[in-house]
Amino acid sequence: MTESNPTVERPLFCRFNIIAGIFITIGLWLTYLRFTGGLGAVSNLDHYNPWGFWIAFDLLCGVALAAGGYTTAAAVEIFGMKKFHAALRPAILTGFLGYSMVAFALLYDVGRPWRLPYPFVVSPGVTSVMFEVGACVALYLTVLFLEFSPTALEWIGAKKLRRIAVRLTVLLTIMGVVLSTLHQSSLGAMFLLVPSKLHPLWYSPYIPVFFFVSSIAAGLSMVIFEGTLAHNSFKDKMDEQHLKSADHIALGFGKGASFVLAAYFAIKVFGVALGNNWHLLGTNYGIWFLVEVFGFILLPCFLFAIGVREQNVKLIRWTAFLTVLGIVVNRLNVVLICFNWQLPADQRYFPHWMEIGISIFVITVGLVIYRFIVTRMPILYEHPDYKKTH
Amino acid sequence: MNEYIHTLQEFMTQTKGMLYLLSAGYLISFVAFWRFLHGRDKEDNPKVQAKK
Amino acid sequence: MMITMDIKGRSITGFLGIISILIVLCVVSFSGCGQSEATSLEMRPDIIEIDAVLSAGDTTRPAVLFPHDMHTDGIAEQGKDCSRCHLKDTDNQFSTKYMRLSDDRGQSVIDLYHDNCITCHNERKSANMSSGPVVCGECHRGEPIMVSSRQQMGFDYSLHNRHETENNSDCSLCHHVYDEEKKELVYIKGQETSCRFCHLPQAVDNVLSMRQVSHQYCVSCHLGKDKGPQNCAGCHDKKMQMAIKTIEDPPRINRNQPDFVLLSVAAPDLESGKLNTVPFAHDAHERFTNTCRDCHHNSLKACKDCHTLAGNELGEGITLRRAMHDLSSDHSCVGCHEKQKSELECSGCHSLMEQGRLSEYACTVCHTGPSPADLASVNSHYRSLDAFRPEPASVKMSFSDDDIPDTTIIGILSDKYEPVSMAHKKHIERLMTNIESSKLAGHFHRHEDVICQGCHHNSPVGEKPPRCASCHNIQFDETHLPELRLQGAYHQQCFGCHQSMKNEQTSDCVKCHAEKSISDGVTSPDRFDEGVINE
Amino acid sequence: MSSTSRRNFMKWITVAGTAAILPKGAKAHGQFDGYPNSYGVLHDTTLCIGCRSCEAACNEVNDFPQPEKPFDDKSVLDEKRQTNDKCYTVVNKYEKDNNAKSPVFRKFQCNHCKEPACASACFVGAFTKTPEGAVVYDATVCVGCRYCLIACPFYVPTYEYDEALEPRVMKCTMCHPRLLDGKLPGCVEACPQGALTFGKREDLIKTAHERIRKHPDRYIDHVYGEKEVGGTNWIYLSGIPFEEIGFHASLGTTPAPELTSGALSMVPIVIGVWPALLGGIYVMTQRKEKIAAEEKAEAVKNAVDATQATANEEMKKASEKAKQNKEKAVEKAVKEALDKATKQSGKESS
Repeated sequence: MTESNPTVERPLFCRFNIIAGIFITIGLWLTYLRFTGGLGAVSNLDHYNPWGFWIAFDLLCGVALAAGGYTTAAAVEIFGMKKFHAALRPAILTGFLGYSMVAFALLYDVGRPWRLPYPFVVSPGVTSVMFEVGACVALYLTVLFLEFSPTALEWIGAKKLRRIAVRLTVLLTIMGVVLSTLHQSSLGAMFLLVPSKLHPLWYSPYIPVFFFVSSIAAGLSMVIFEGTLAHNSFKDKMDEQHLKSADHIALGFGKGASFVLAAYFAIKVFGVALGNNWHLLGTNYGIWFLVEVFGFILLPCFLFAIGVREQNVKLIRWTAFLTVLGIVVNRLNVVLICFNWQLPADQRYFPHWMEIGISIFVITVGLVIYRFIVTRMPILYEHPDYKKTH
Repeated sequence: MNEYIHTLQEFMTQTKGMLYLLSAGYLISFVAFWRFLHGRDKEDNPKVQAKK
Repeated sequence: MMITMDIKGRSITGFLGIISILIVLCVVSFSGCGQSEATSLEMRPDIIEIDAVLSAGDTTRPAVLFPHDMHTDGIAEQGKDCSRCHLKDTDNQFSTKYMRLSDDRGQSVIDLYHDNCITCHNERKSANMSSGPVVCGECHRGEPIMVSSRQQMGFDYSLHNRHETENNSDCSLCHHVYDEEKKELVYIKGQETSCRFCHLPQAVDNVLSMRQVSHQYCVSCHLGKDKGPQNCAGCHDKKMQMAIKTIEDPPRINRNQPDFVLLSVAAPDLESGKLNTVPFAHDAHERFTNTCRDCHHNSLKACKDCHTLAGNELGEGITLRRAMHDLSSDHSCVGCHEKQKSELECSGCHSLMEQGRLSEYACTVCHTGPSPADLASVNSHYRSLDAFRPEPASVKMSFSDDDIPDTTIIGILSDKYEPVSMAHKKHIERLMTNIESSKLAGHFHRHEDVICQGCHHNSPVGEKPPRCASCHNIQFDETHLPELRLQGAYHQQCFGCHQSMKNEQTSDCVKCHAEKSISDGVTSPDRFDEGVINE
Repeated sequence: MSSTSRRNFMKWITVAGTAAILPKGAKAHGQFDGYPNSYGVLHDTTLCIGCRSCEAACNEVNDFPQPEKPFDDKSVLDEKRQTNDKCYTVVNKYEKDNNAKSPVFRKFQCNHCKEPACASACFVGAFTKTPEGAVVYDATVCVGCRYCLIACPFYVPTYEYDEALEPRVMKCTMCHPRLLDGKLPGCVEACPQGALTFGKREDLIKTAHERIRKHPDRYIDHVYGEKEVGGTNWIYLSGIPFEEIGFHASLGTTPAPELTSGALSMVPIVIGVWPALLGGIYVMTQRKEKIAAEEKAEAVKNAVDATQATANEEMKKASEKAKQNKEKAVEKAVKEALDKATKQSGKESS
């Protein structure tokens, strides 16, 4: 622990652990229900709406918000922005935990989770976009694990292994960006198959590009947002180098995010033009689309720009939260709100509380592991015996 | 070859399957090629640097 | 930067403001799911679309739907009559235009309508009587609240006859011809035709349109004599039209039309015309049409005058063959006959048969007259052509009545149901009476055993028609998959006929064949086990 | 070059890179017209009388449990029903108040597309289009991800949501086993009205158009399924517009696999280009950093040399001055000594 700030003891029964405990017990009970009563017992999924809150939130939003890993790694390792080095390890940790939560949540949604390796081992269905998504997510999970390993090895103290892991970082980062580009865009491409079900304002041949560009914005905002949270609760764990560069990271990433959001707004408008759906902007879904595009893309972009020009870090941190919210809204739109938009109201889907319960359970498990790692492993500070080596 | 492929689904299964194999092969060989390309760079090579 | 806003001092509340605006927008966009309640449109026969100004082109508002009868009733209350809105033209007839005689366009007409209508409505409103709208949007409605149910009106023989007897058959009242030199309308006996032949839907230089003519002449005459319908609904409303008293088979209009004629090609084509002429009972056919215009759609001249063999521009290129045989037209002979086939009595067999197929046999039914070449000699030789008048034939059977099986048992497929016993003879008799009752059917069902063709189709006619199973196979045979399997054939034939002859359409099977009683506990073989279909 | 402009440059590379991802239309449309003599079924909705024998037959062939209401109970037709995991087909009644042709009955089941969206969507290839024409499902590899339920434009596949450990996707198989040993599908066999005609797809399409030609005012001149979503083996004839009997009219004619082939064809491009691109950028930043480091080192060296040089001069100057001072001092000292000596000698001599 660095001497500069006092160590905060964390008693076992502090507020966070109690709430986490409650959620986890509920979660375990729901898990029991899920794997005894089947999907029908815990969800409102049905004939017309096979994909519900888990796929929309845990899978799509989870993957998009865990994009911090590859964006930060690319910025620091490949584009050589060493000043953001302090943000690298927390971002890799968020990415790794994010993808683990995605995989964990997938176990609940899929009918036979033990058959998840079948596409690669037993009978590949290569015409499906989901095959590509599955392959890339699996590979990227291993890449993230390897990128995360130096921190863990430092904690364990396996020096020789750590040196090999460190030498791989550049290769892993490149592979990380390749795989992320693939599956972020392919998560969107999965919906290319259903032009008759997704609302024309959201359905467009550009969906893969929309999903990829928005994932960059999500990644950058998530790093800022995660930095804010880490500052609130783990300030004592941070070494002075980390503390000093925190504001600088926020500004740098804010500028990047603003830049990417501008591009994302432009291609969203191009998407409407491509499908010639201007007349749809007048309908109810049209207004909702305008809310999403102007309220959750252009507004954050504008606020980020103001924040960077005025050096107002507080504004940037709040806008990061707004962008994260925007990405969640977009993913929920594509999978739930604007999907099956042409069906009558009684065949539409609304999540069952148990589905939301299990999602919260998955997130809580993730947070607990995050706390465990951050309070022990050299994430927010540099391990004493590897002061200047990497 | 075409008379054996009757549906677009079959065509895509074959082409995409082949593409995935080729891409996997390419990625692995790319790493090897990278190391081969940068093998003798002086700066990067810590041993060389130490000697100088 | 576009707007340099000093928001350094912006507090969290300001930021939350933005978030709350977004939430409000979300709620608005979803609550706004418009449930457009179905406005019930009032159906009225008297709706006139005031778009006299339309051609002026500068219309920024939708046309006004004007309920004419509502206004005539309203004015009648105030004791006024047509002159309140319509001016009389030169020969003392009410012009159909509103408060003007000439059809000028532009702002003057707009002001004319606005001043008169709005002032009248306000007057009635001030006298608190029922009154119409005065605000622009209520007349010029984007979403109309009433729709026109106007039905076309026209004279048929009975109505024409009633008018004749009413005016002790003084044809000159309505019929006239335009005399070029004297430039006036004169009545010439023997040249009476339908008004529509000269008065077209659109007015052509000084020839008024059918709409103007019919309203100026007919309505003003009805008003003058105070007889017959005097408002729009009287003629144009479907129910009122039904209510018009019709005379059962009214006497023929005597316009010295021929009773019997030999239809043939026009004079120049006489040598080249090969097919025999068609003896045509003009008088008989008049009874099956409502007006002369059913066939004489353009003028009372003979068809061959406009429709020549090769077709000319007078007949718009329509050849005689097409004029007489075009299935899709109501004026052609074969077209009209085809329509008869959908009558209740005939549709039993004919609805199942291919529509619009002209069998070669049918030609000889009509073309029985002398050949066009020697038509001249025939005309000169015979005083009247009645000799060529074909007499309807009774349906002939090549075998005697008692050979016809009384009932037939259809049991080849019987599995869950008892075999069907069909009252074969009763069906035949029913069809025979239908055919006998119609001379048209009599002519066309002349050859032997034609009646059996209704069900025993696509097979040689005779006493022993082939069984249905010989063409419609029962078993699934991969090499030859017929269009229709036996069970489908039976049901389609029976259901098709019963349905189109308006017997009730049923889907419970017991009506035709009783359920097989499974008495001895043996369940009927499970239909989908091996070897299930019993021969 | 301040760091921001370099970052902008990098951002532009990403955006330009993503622009390369724009999907290009796939070229494979119209090249494949399916298995030559695959079977299909023509469903003539004008003949269907809603007797539900097909539902009974289907229930029996697949030995599904008996539904609570028997198959000859017509009251179920009053509300629209869907297929579920225990019933592959339903007949629905469509009333049209003032239409002479109403009510119209229509059978719903899998349309067995020529290019099935479910087969294209399945990432374990559980759905296959058989040469006989049926699209069949293989439960031994199915993972239960339900992407096929999403993919099907007709909402046909259903899922055993209440089955905890062995959930399967359930849909009509066109009685594929029965087809293999030369039998008709159960529903076709049971239909008394001949509203379902089994045969080779090409013949059925000819038959359908022939029926339209023979009875022009009984049918809408459109065979549904001839071209929709790339053509289906189950085709339909109707007397009233298809939208009014539960069909989705604007499904388009692009076969399902073609919809995603554009995006999928971009995957190898990204795999091929990205490593080289990123590797290149990495090398560039390394070189830039190396040059920056060298320049810094040089700048440091120069600075050091410069200070060194100035220090030397000063030292030299100082040493000369010091020498001069020393010489002066020496001279002075010598002079003093001489004076002293002369004075001493003077004293001595005096």
